[in-house]
Amino acid sequence: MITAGVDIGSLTAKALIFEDNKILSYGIIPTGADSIKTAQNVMNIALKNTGLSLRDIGYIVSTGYGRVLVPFANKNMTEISCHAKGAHWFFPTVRTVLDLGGQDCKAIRCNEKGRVTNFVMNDKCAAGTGRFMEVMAKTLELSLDDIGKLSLQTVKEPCSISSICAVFAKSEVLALLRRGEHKNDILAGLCEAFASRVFNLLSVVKIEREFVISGGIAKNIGLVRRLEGRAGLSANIPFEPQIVGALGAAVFAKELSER
Amino acid sequence: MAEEKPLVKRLKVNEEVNAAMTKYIAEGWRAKKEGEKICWTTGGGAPRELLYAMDIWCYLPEVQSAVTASDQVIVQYHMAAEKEGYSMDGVCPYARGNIGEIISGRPQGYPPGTGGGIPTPDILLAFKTFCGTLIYWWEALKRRLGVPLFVGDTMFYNRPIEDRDVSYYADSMRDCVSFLEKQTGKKLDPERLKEAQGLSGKVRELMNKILELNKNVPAPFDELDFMGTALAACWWRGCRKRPWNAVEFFEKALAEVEERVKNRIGALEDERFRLVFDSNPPWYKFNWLGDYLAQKGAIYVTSSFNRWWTGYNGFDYGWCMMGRDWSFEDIGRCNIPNWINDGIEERIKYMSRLVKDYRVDGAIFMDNRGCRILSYAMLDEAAYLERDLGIPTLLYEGSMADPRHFDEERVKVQLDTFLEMLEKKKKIKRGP
Amino acid sequence: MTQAVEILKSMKRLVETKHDRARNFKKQTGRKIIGYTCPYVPIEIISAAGALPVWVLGNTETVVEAGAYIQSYFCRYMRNLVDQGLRGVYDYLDGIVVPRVCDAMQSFYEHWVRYIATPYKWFLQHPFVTNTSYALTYWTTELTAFRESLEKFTGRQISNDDLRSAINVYNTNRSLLRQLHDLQRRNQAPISGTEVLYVLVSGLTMPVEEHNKLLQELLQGLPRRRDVPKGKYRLMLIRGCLAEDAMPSLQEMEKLGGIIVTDETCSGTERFSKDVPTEGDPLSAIALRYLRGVRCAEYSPMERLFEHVLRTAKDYRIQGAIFLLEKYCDPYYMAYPDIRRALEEQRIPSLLIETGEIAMPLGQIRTRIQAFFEMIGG
Amino acid sequence: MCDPIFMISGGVDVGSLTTKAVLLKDRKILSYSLILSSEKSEVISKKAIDEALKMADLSINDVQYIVSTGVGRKEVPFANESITTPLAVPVGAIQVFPTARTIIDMGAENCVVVTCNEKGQVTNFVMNDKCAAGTGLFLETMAEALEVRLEDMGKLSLESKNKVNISSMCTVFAESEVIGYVHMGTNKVDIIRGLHDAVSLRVFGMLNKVRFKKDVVMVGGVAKNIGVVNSLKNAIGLDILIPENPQIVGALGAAIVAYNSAKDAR
Repeated sequence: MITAGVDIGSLTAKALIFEDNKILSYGIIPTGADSIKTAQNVMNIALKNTGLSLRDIGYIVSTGYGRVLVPFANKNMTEISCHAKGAHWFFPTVRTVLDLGGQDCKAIRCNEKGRVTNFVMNDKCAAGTGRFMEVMAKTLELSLDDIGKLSLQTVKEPCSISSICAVFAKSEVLALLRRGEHKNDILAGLCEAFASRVFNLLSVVKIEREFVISGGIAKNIGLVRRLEGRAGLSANIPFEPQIVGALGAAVFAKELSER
Repeated sequence: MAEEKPLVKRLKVNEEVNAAMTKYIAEGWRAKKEGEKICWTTGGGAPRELLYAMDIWCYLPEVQSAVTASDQVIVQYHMAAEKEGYSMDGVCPYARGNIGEIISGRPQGYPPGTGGGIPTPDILLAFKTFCGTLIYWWEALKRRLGVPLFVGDTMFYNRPIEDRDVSYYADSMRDCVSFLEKQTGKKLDPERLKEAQGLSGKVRELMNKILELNKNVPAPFDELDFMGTALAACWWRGCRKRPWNAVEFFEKALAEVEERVKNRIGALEDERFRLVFDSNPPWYKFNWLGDYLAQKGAIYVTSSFNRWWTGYNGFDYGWCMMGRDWSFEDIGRCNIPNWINDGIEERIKYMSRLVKDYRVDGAIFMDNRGCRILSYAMLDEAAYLERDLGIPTLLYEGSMADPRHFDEERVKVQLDTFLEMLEKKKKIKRGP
Repeated sequence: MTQAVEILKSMKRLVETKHDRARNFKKQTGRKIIGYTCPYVPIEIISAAGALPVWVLGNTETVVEAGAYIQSYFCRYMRNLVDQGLRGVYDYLDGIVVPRVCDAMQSFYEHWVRYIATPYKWFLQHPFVTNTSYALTYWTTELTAFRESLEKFTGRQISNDDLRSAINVYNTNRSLLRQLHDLQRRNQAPISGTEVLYVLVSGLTMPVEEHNKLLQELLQGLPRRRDVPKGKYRLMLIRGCLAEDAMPSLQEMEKLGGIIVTDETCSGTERFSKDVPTEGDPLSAIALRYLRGVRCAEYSPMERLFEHVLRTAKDYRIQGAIFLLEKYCDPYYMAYPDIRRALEEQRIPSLLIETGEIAMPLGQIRTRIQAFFEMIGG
Repeated sequence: MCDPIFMISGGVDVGSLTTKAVLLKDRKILSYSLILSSEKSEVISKKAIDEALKMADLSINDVQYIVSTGVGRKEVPFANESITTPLAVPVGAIQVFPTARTIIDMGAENCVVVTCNEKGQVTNFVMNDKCAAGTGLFLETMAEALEVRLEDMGKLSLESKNKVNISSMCTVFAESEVIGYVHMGTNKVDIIRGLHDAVSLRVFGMLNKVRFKKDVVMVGGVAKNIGVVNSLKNAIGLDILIPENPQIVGALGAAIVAYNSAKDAR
């Protein structure tokens, strides 16, 4: 049977079509103000080049921030369970999953079945969320993708960013700019701060190999390298880290439909 | 430029105190190997004299955390504790630092030359003489280290101290003695305790003399700087062993200060503003703060903090004078009173006295997120000083031992503005 | 015979109208009303003095005026109470009684008497050490002094018989609450945690005799209740004071398929798990109950707290513990890591949720709770 | 070239988001500029003053005295003197409204409440604590989350019919709360109103701390947000005066201070 997962995140929405344990197709769009419409749009995009229509989908699980607002979903589940599930589908040996989402960051430990056995989410301080990096990218007038690369090309040494609050980090960055620090060094400092906070979360759930990084920020190479350095492990990163949640949802949909 | 002005003239004796502390920690590790008893106890009214009288090595995790903070290494300990769930907002930064230090194990060679932090305890002794945190903290230490704990208790004196309070303390002292005798297998020699109480009383007397001398203009020493010496008092009061006999440090300090007074030497070349503070200083910015103020001719001449156990609200520290016959009740009478454990009214009275007696121009308090019991009356004190005494007051945000709550740039703006306010006020006073 | 559901509804209403009821109570009876903040205040003495003891309860309103007196790093509970006081919400109180529990509560008392100044005030010097003979002696003297000051204020002698009857009626209340708590042990508890909260809180704001009547009816009705709560996941709630300010989070938990079957909170089980002995001198009996009978993250020794949490967790077959901790509540945060570990050793997972002024919005709380349920539910 | 009997003085306010410069001819505003603080303070402050000079058709040499203020005040090479924002703002406010005794300065990252005497001298002040609610950045972040323009927030909020309660004061939490409301399909204008109420309650708390007195003036970028101003008015039950250019008041104050110092110098 064909199932689907829809992940309405705070920044981007993803939908994924899934058949006999294969990914048929998926779509990613920015989350608009109207999440019901967003859900329909992203679903249509995913369906588009499969020649399928919503009617052909046997079971749909929604997840993410807007999970309760997906009208056509049969069930909703949290991004935590779905990311564990999705990461487990990509890498069956995975035991620790780090999901760096837009509004929050989660460290998840799971068992051999991809079931969550322990998890922790970041508290109010935003360092460690996609939003944080987005704010910083805007402040430095850079694209999100460049941040990672540039942060590895430090000119002097990484600036120290003391503030863990997104808002104050922003003004701290502006102050550094005013003092004429090089962008790369500021970025390096940001990624350091980011990495140390995120690593704290990981060590709360007790990091175990294999370990997977999912979510948009997994594309930030500067951050990934630093995390690997601290963990002394190399991270598995899915070819498209943003769809892990939607995939997990689709896998759950499959399991639920088979019950 | 302000920066070129000479900064604080510091007290020489402080170096000796620091050296002695390093030695005390190193010696403690050695003694522990040889089977001598190590005790972690609380600051304030805990009967340290009793420990010294029974030859127990006495360490203060509170002070240790202040030290790791001023050495700029405490945050890693905080994070270690926070990982286990000791909340950054909820748990006292001293406790977080101390527990985190135990969790993370001390990094090689830290603190420099101290043989790596304070020796691990065989005995835990907590006296609730001000904050409740002390009790929860020591209970947590007991669970973590599996070491016997004795808890002593005093009340919250938002009313005059009564005889029942004194005998309550005295009873817990007696109980404490038998606890310690059980732990050490030694009997307490009353003469030793009498001696220790005497030494302790002597320290109070000397400390009080020194603090009184800062009423001079210019002030002979910086109140922040004097904390270096005061450390000896809260650590080794009642200790007779050299080089940790606190009396000797304070005799030296007194001599040094009297000398300055005689020659009208101030801690600042050009003293322009006399300041008071309440609560704790930010230990990690300790010297920075003194010097930053000094650049602008401002100096802390007194504080509630250093006076916290010399007594200033009419309490007679003479109770513990050398040679006097003592009872546990007497010890209670001199260990219980403590402004930290006073109600708002008393605290305001206390601050007002300091302001008048020390001819204070302004009050700069750290709004201490790290300690609720120290800060709870601050806004009331500030309001009173401003409205009723016309003393400008500044509260800047910080924490005694968690640098993450301290934003240097913002603090600078507030200090600059405030000192400018004082400047204007002076001009107006002098008239055109 | 009234339906359990009806009684529960009426209790909810009682909570919502507590202030008006209190004002009417004064008008009609002419009796005094004394506020208190904590289960370590022996309310038996207050009601023996002919006054109505009322627990002053926090709500979720934003703190504004109190900000000028109490800093933002004191728990919302205390800041919020001072704020309510300043806004005259509790203008019907004739007095306030606060025990020495935590630093924040000391601060609350000091600010209350300074800025709200109810005619009667008493700070109960409760020993921090609960297991020594001299603590008991001190506590008994303290309560004697408290008794006398109340007599002076109300102008009425408190006889030992007054105390005894107060003890009896409050023991009844406690045993009724224990019976209710026993019902929650069942596989399909007939009452939800949110409903229990109203049962508990209503009792804190009304004459205990009336509350006893309601409880008796409720206990008769509940076993026959048809629409029992559906919750799947049996939870234990751990928190300082449990009042309306916790309601939003509780509702989330039970909406998402959980059911709170027991708790470790000041206004919950801590209040009713131990009776006051009925034989012997009543004041000494009260002193004993309110010293040895307490288990709180503030007092030493703390083993009692840990034992109780683990035992109840077992008795009530809970699948998860929720630490619903008020931000800046240092006693609980200091004990939290060890309690959590102790529970983990019993294979009981737990979830920490922080409430307070700068706390998580419901959306965030919802995600955490739902994920927690998905985890324990599998 | 200007008449030597006149006095030309300047004030530069290097803020965390914008830099402003004001030129005075005696106590009258000749010209002012406002640009984004996107570069080193040395550079940006120069740009700001040059722009003001160009408008007044003057050269830097015509300016007798320059005072800098704001976060970058120490990095303004051509300034003769630098003062902090809480000191500059009341001087400027008094110049615009002589009756001003309490000034609320809501800038990008800081919110300062100052009480002053008739000379514009500070008598008491308080800064927001580290949680950024009640600052420009807070509202800016929310505007982004809501996909509305910052400058539109004020009038949008006036259309609100029913109140939405923003429980969290933490910028990050408030943001996810806002997104939550948006996802639930809550009317944006109501959310914005909720945000404004939350901010003004915070400021009200600060006003209580300094024991504010009439007249109350609000300056800084946020003062242009009619929504915040209104809900603050309701909170304190007093009218709030807003200068025509609330953002340049700090720079204006600095310029006045410069004028006075130069006059003393003569």
